[in-house]
Amino acid sequence: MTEDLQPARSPSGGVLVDARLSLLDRQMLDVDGVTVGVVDDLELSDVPAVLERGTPPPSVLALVHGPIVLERIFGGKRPHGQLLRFGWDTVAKLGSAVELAAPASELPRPWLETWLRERVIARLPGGRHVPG
Amino acid sequence: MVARLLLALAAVLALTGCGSTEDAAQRSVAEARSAVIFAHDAGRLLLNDRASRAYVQVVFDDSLDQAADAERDLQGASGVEPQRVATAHRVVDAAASVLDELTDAGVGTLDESGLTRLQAALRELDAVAEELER
Amino acid sequence: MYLAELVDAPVLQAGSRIGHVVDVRLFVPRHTEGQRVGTPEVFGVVVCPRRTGSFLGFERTDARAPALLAAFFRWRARGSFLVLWDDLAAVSKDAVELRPEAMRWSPALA
Amino acid sequence: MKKIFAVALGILTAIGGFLDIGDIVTNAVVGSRFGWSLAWVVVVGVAGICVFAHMAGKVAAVSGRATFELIRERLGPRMALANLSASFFINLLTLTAEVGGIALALQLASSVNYLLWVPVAAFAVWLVVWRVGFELMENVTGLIGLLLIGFAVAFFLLGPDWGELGRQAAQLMPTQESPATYWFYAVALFGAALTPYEVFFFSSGAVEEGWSVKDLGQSRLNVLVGFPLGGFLSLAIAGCAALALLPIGVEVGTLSQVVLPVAEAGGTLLLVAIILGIVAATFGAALETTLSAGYTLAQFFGWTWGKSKAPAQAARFHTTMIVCLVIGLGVLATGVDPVMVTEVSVVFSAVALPLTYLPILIVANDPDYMGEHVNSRALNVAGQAYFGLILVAAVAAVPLMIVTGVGQ
Repeated sequence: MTEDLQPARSPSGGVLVDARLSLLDRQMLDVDGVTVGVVDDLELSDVPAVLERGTPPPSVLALVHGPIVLERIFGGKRPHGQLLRFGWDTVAKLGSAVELAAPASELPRPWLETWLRERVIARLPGGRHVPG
Repeated sequence: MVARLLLALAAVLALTGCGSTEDAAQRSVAEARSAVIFAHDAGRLLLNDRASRAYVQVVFDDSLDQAADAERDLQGASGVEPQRVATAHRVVDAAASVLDELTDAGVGTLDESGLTRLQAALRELDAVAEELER
Repeated sequence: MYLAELVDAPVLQAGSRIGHVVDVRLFVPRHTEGQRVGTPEVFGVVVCPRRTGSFLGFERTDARAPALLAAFFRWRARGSFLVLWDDLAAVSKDAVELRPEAMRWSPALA
Repeated sequence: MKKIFAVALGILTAIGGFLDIGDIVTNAVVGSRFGWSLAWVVVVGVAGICVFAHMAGKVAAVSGRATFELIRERLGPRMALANLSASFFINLLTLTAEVGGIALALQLASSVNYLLWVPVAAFAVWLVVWRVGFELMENVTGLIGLLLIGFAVAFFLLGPDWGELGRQAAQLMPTQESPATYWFYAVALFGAALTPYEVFFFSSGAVEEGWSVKDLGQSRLNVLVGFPLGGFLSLAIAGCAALALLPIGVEVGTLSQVVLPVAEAGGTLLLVAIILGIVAATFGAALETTLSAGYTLAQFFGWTWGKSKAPAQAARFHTTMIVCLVIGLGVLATGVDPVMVTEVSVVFSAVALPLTYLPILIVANDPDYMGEHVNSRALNVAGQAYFGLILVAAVAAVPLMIVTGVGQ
């Protein structure tokens, strides 16, 4: 258990969050609560390979969404092409999901969603009709 | 680890004797018997106006399929005395042909004579089932 | 750099492997002008001697229910500890190296 | 009005979800071979789905997160993907069985071969998912599905010999069937009662309907009205088969055999009502499984999803459902027996359950998600007991299926 270790002093004026426990793999919702993606990875600022004491820690630049999840599981090269970046400034709130401050129309949308929307779904009769 | 667990479980279950004592001939007769009883009971309901014609027609189609399955099981019956297979074959074929005739004619034409023929086939199947039992 | 490179990375100290990075603890400061949530920065890494795979964080929160399962998962992640950013000697694509004198802190989230 | 619709969600989930082709067939097969000696499994299964669906509904109402989002959040992508592939395959199997069930029921009503009804059924399911509102969809299939109460009417009309049925229920292991076959059908019944798609639909439906904390009472009511009703009807179906088919040695293998006792008990009127009820129940279940196919993929990959949105707003979600219906159609077109597909699908449901159940049990206790609505001690005791039971069923399911040749 952790009884013998001292709790680390957490800096004031902020909160500690474990990335994998509370951020990674969480849903991303737009300002209207519509799912726009899942946090597949976090883009961090780069740091030198060898860290002298006092090197500033990397910060989170963006949430990353895309078919990266398969790459994370099976390993292999990162397909940069389809990666969607959601800059950290668009984040509105960290709850049970990550709420973004912009509507889906202003946020990056995976090409497959757009392609299927234009090419297939919108073309079927009633494709743009809201059911009920 | 999980694979070993599954194998052990399967082995234990196999040992508890899941093979039934009946041989292929007996099973085939039982299956044919079930098909005939099912068709007969549904036919009785139709004549008593207690079931729709569409439904009873489906019952006869299903029963015919089941009787055909019983015949197929017999052909594939390995490791059973030819004499037993022949006896079973006779009654199962008889039952299947009655069902075939009544189903083709359509349940709309079904009458008491049709039910009597099914009852006769049933008696024969029961007799052979008893014979195979000994 | 991507977070995925750190998560599950083997952790080395004085040349030998002592465990894996089970999570990366971020410090989220108060937000500045033009943003609603402060830009998080890496506060430290949580290291566990074993690769526990799926991540439920029972050993870092005071969640005690459901009792049996919580106890099981806490047992599985026993011996986890937190290492602060300043105690990291090197970060590469395939490993995280701690300074020999790195301090080990409790992984519990306040 | 919202209250009535909300109760309808419970009833649909019970009739459509609990009583789908898998339950109707499995309970009839069990009744025709074991009588009521497996009745205890139905009772255990009903209590299990009540615990499971209530937790999933509560988590969805309080945290706004549907089941498969939580599966990925709590298990991480690797384990979640393993669960997704298993759940998606099993859901596809169940979807195929349900569409086949609709066609078989329409065949009983029309004597037109079920293969001609399959494309009609698949298209009708797509059309409802595409255009009809969530609540209207629930009300129609849920309320017509109530006709399945006809099985209870038939059961009482057949004059049950309670002493005999009570003896069977207490006897546990009938002598003439082998233990392996007995336990195979116990797992099949348990899997039929706890099919994962019910929970995917129930929790996603709660999010679609915008449930919140104030709907918790409603969620409990839905679960406690809906699933026991389904469980009671399951026992009635098994009872009918035990009273009418077991004595004459007819072992259920087709849908036509399942409804014979109803005709014997109540004649043509009750028969027609039951057939209509089966069409509604299997149609409701087909809708649920089709939506669950969309929900599971969308929630894992983070697509926009939701039946209450215009299809164009959730293109991949709707494309997935169309593809699944086409696959189901293709499988049925090969002439595979839908009843056999059904029996296999309920057994595999048991295999996929642990990785679907565990995240819900954990999140239901996580203050980050639930605030002060975390599980009570009693619910946790029941929750963990069922997790143990579900693990045993999952491990035993496939070996039993192999050893008994799917229960021959």
